[in-house]
Amino acid sequence: MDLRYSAEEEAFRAELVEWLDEVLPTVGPPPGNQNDWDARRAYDTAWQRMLFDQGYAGINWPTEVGGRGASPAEHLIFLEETERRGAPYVGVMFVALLHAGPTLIAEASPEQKAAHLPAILRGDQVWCQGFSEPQAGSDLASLRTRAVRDGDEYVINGSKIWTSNAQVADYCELLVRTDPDAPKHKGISWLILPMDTPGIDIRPLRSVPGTEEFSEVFFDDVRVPVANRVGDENDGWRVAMVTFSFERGTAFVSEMLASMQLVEQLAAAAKKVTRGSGTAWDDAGLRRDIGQVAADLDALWALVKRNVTQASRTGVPGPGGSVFKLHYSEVRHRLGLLGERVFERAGLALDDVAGMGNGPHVEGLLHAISISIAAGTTQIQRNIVAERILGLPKDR
Amino acid sequence: MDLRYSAEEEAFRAELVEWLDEVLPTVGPPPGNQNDWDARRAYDTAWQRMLFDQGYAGINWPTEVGGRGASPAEHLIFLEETERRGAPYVGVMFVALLHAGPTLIAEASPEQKAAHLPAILRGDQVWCQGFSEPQAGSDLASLRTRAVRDGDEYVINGSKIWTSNAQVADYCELLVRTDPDAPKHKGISWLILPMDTPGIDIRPLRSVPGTEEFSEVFFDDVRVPVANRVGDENDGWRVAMVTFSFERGTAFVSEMLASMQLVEQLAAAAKKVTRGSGTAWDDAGLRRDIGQVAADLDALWALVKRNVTQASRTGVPGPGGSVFKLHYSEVRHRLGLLGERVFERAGLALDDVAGMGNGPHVEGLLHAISISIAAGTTQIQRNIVAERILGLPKDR
Amino acid sequence: MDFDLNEDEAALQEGVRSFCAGRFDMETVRSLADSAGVDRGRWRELADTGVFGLRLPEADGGVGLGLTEAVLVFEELGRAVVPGPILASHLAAGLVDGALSGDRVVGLVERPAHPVLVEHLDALDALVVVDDEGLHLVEADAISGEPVGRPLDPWTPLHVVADLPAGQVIGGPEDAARWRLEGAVLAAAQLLGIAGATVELGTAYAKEREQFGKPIGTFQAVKHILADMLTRAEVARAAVYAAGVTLDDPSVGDPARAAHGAKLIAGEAGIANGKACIQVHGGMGFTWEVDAHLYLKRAFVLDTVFGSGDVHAEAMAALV
Amino acid sequence: MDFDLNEDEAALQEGVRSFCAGRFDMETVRSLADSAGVDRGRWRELADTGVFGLRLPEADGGVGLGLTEAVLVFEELGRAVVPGPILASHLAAGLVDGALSGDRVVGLVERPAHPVLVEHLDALDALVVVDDEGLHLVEADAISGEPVGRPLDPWTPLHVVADLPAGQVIGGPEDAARWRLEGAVLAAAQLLGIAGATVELGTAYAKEREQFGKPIGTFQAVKHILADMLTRAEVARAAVYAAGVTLDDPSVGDPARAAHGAKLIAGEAGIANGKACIQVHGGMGFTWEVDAHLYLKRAFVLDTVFGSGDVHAEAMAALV
Repeated sequence: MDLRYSAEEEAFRAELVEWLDEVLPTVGPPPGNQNDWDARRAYDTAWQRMLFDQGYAGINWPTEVGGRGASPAEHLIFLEETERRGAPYVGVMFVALLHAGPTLIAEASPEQKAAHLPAILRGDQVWCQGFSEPQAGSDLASLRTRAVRDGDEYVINGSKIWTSNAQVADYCELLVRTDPDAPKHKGISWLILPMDTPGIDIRPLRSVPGTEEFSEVFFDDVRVPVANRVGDENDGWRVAMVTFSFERGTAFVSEMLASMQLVEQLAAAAKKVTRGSGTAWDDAGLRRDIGQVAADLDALWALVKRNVTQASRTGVPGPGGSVFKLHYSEVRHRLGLLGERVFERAGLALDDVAGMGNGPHVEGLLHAISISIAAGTTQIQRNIVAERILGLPKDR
Repeated sequence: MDLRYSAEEEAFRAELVEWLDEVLPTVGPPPGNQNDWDARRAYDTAWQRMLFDQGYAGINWPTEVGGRGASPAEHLIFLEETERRGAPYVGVMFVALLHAGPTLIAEASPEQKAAHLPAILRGDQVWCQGFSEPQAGSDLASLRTRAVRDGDEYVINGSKIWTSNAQVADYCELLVRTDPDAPKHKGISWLILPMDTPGIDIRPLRSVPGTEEFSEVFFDDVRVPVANRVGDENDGWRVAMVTFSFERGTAFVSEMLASMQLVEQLAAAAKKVTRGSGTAWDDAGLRRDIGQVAADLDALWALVKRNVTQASRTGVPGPGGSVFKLHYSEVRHRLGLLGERVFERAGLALDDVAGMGNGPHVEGLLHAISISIAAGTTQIQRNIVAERILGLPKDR
Repeated sequence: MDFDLNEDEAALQEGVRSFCAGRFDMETVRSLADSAGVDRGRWRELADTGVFGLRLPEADGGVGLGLTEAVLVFEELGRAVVPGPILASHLAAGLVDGALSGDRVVGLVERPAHPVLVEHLDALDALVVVDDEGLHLVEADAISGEPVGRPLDPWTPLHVVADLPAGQVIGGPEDAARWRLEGAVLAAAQLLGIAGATVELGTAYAKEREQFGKPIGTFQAVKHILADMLTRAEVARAAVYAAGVTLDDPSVGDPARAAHGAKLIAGEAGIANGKACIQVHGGMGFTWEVDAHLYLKRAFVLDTVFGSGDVHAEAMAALV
Repeated sequence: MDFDLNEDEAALQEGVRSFCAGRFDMETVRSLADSAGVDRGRWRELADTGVFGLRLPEADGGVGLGLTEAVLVFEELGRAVVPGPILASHLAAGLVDGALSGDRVVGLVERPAHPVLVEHLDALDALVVVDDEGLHLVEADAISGEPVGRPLDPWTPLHVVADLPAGQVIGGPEDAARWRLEGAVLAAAQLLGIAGATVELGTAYAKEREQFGKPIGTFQAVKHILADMLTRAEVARAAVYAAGVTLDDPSVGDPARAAHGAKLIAGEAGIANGKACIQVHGGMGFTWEVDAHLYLKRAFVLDTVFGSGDVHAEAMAALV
């Protein structure tokens, strides 16, 4: 077991840090209005272009397709240093870089790769995801959006939900039912849908924090060339699973690292907040609870390194991602509640009050609620751990 | 809503307290050796006889069968005052007074009642319970112990487990399978088994605290008169359910009240235990955790009063007992862990160390483990609450 | 001893529940975010039902009931997530002109606090400041505050008030102590209402929503979340009802202990059940349109009113 | 960076595991309750495998490995619930004559403590007292103690020692500080072993035990208990392994922070998983014959060794 980074990896870090220190002062803050999607696209794709120009685009993508081909350790260094320095997040490029792109790399035709991968890396193509449906949440494979073959085209009707960035996406990775008579996992296909195709209606969904992070997307006789299918017809479930195996790897690492900074900020705030004749930090119980969250986050960071090591040895991400997510969801919620205890009444404001720094904590409190739901609920993750790791029998 | 006791109820309390104050000084401590069942029987039945002589035997049994016929409120007063004053527990009389007796009252023939109820009330008859089997725990109705009719007798083969007091019981309330071909709930009968019948083998089971609180009981061609059956043949499941509806009412109230005293003792201990330059009580987090357990126990006591009120209005105990037990199990475990934090290394001893008073807390820590298992595990109780109170659909 | 609702209490509960269902249905409640949580017309209707004057003697224009009954009323107001300074106006009725009739909307704020955050300031006519010295009445137009851009609960807007005017003394230290205890119990009652409402909302969804070919309430994982929610709500109910009864008649227990325990337990039940209700709803629970978040956000607000969990746990410890 | 076992480490782990399976099978372990947790023959076998000299240089008769490897060894000893003062004798090897070879059984006790409770006193030849001043060696026959009638863990007998002899100074404050940190990590490793073993024991039972016509591991309620157990064990594993590596090479992190976090998390995982393992077993879990209670009882003991959870959480807070 070795936690040291190699000389090569440290060289990677040094080069990255040097560049970040040089360019980050020139990068402004992200758009203040979370619902201004055009501004968000412009900001996030500009950062992607800067990464591209410097050779950091597609950090973990293979070099053959234009990626950096960084090792898993280098990928972690990249996440760690960008997070530590407050670099922009992947933002609207998330689906393209972490879901659709890797799927195309693994499954697409040479023509499809050429049409999309370079453009994604340059920040010229934004993607969204059309997987979930109102009736198909945890039971994703029960999706109903229909694609009926009509010559060289599929004609699509139905709707998707929880689609981020739909308003500014160029393409959508879309799961459709191409064989309604087959068993539910066997009749699904994976399509590349240009978002400017006629018949697409995007309706933003307001979420609990008040932002419009997701949309519902409706399809009314939307026509997509059969050539836009990735993989065989009715083989889309397997194709999609490729995406999922990527999704569970490092998806929450950036925000987990951000949570570590939140703990430090919370401890600092507790040392300033008045409580009785002293500060909140005088309270041994509160101090210990903060220490406990810090210990949990340290452990999760170590767990990420174990998961990445195992993925890198075997070539496939293991189920450690479910273990990570189960614990991270719980810790993140606990951190949110701790913030409420430190800030008391100021914990009722999403914006900073009297310079207390409560804002990010209260934002985090609401965000934490989504972590135990998004990308596989806590209940589904426990099933995965019990059945895939422990080998407990499935019911039915 | 009224928490005041009526003048009649307060008169009941005054009379009880006067008697307890008079007789308790004459009652010695319970036997020190938990595994000396003869001594335990002698001690517990002597107390039962004292209760009988004073008119408190069968406190909630109807007067027609010789009980006190006390109201539910008086029953609570009885539990509260006997607990507060450290009176002996029901002990080996538990099954007779709280399980078998009430079942006989509800379901037995006049002859059966006459043979048992007066003797139970006097403390002359000790009962044990033969319901659970090694293969039939949460799924009690899958029991396999067979009773085959042979003339006027049933011939019994099989075994039971978790039988308390088997070594000193005169009778056993026994569930047997009389029709192996019927659906599992439909082929069971309820028998009165004299424990001196040939063919019974009792093997004590050592439990986690090291005591022999339970036994396995084996039956090898044990012959029981058909006249000892209570209720119809194959109707024993329904008969047994009568017992269960009693079991969930007040079974844990005495020990819950004892837990309240434990919290007070723990707070007192924390004020004495050295921690740094002060005591453990200087720790705000520990203080709050103790305060929280006290609040939970106060709430549970109030919940008992609600449950008893509802049972008394409707005539049947409601599912509030499951709610009580779910929360009590959790609080009792939390209290046990709190004790470990207060006593630190002395929390590793079941006997008092250096006069710290750790013993009952560490005993309680181990006892708490059984509460979430005995009389319906936490998992089964949650099913009961979800299905019977909330009306959620059964699986299958 | 008869520790469940009697006929009058059941009728009162039913009455408030149907009033809320009719006049504070969820659509109405949602619309109140646009007017700092208060609509003057609806506010007077609340006053007319006797919510504010519930515990004033009939001779003074009140209903002449006790905290036992007020607990039932505030549980229903919590269940309906009725916004606005209802607790403050209830406490102030009889002490502050216009509070009883609903003609004037009266808020409250506790001191010391760093910073002082006043709820619903834009909707208030007057504010009662509660501190160790007593109760102080301040006219709302004498207060200048900085609005909080995005309150956690959009139905509970907040202003940061740097300098509170001294105001007029309308009560001494004992009055402030009484407000704190009664206020804690009534906030606990609202939290209980939230804890109960979320069990109902979550259970209804679990019966109706299908995944893997059956209602999700068939799965033990969902069943057990809901069973734990019901347990929290019922334990809180016992504690809160007992606190109401005990404050009315201290012969049955220690009012302070009952109040601290009730607020502590109901606060945790409200927050935990709000979170669990969202979890049962899955992704839909994280949408604005499903009501689950309203309960959770209000629970966070109410938990800070007259002391959050830590404060009451500490107070309980002092009484063990 | 390569944060999983390399070939040598895997071989070491496998070696200790099969040694324990052969020489410290559960029947043997159970029998050790009769000899204060120590059988001299088995103790020398332990010494012969290099458990005590693992981190001593080969020139001094040791194996020349680091804490990284010691963590793997102590995880296996924890998994097998091997009783006796193994941690003390490991720390004392090279410093106290006979500890390395197993000829002398060396225990340890921390000071200040009120009262001082010494483990395994009847089996000890010598005792190292660890306090802020340093390490003090006391011959066991110079110690008089009052035996505790019923220790929580019958395999860890205790004596109350009212007056500890001053003993011979064998280390200064830095040595004591190092023992505390290393000892915390190795106790955490044993707790990790317990956390992992209980997942395996519980999972095996859930696959085999049938209720309602199917293995209980089919039910989500049981599945989710076990999934949470595995999660606790894997999080603890990451923390404990990282602590071993970090103490060996402080360039990769803060050793103190790593040690405190590991002990805190592994202690909770060991206790919670021990309890959950009993719960999965239902009534059988509460019997002496099922091994579940051995793990839980040992976890309670190990949690108090070199500081229980509260101590390490406080220490973590100071480093945030």
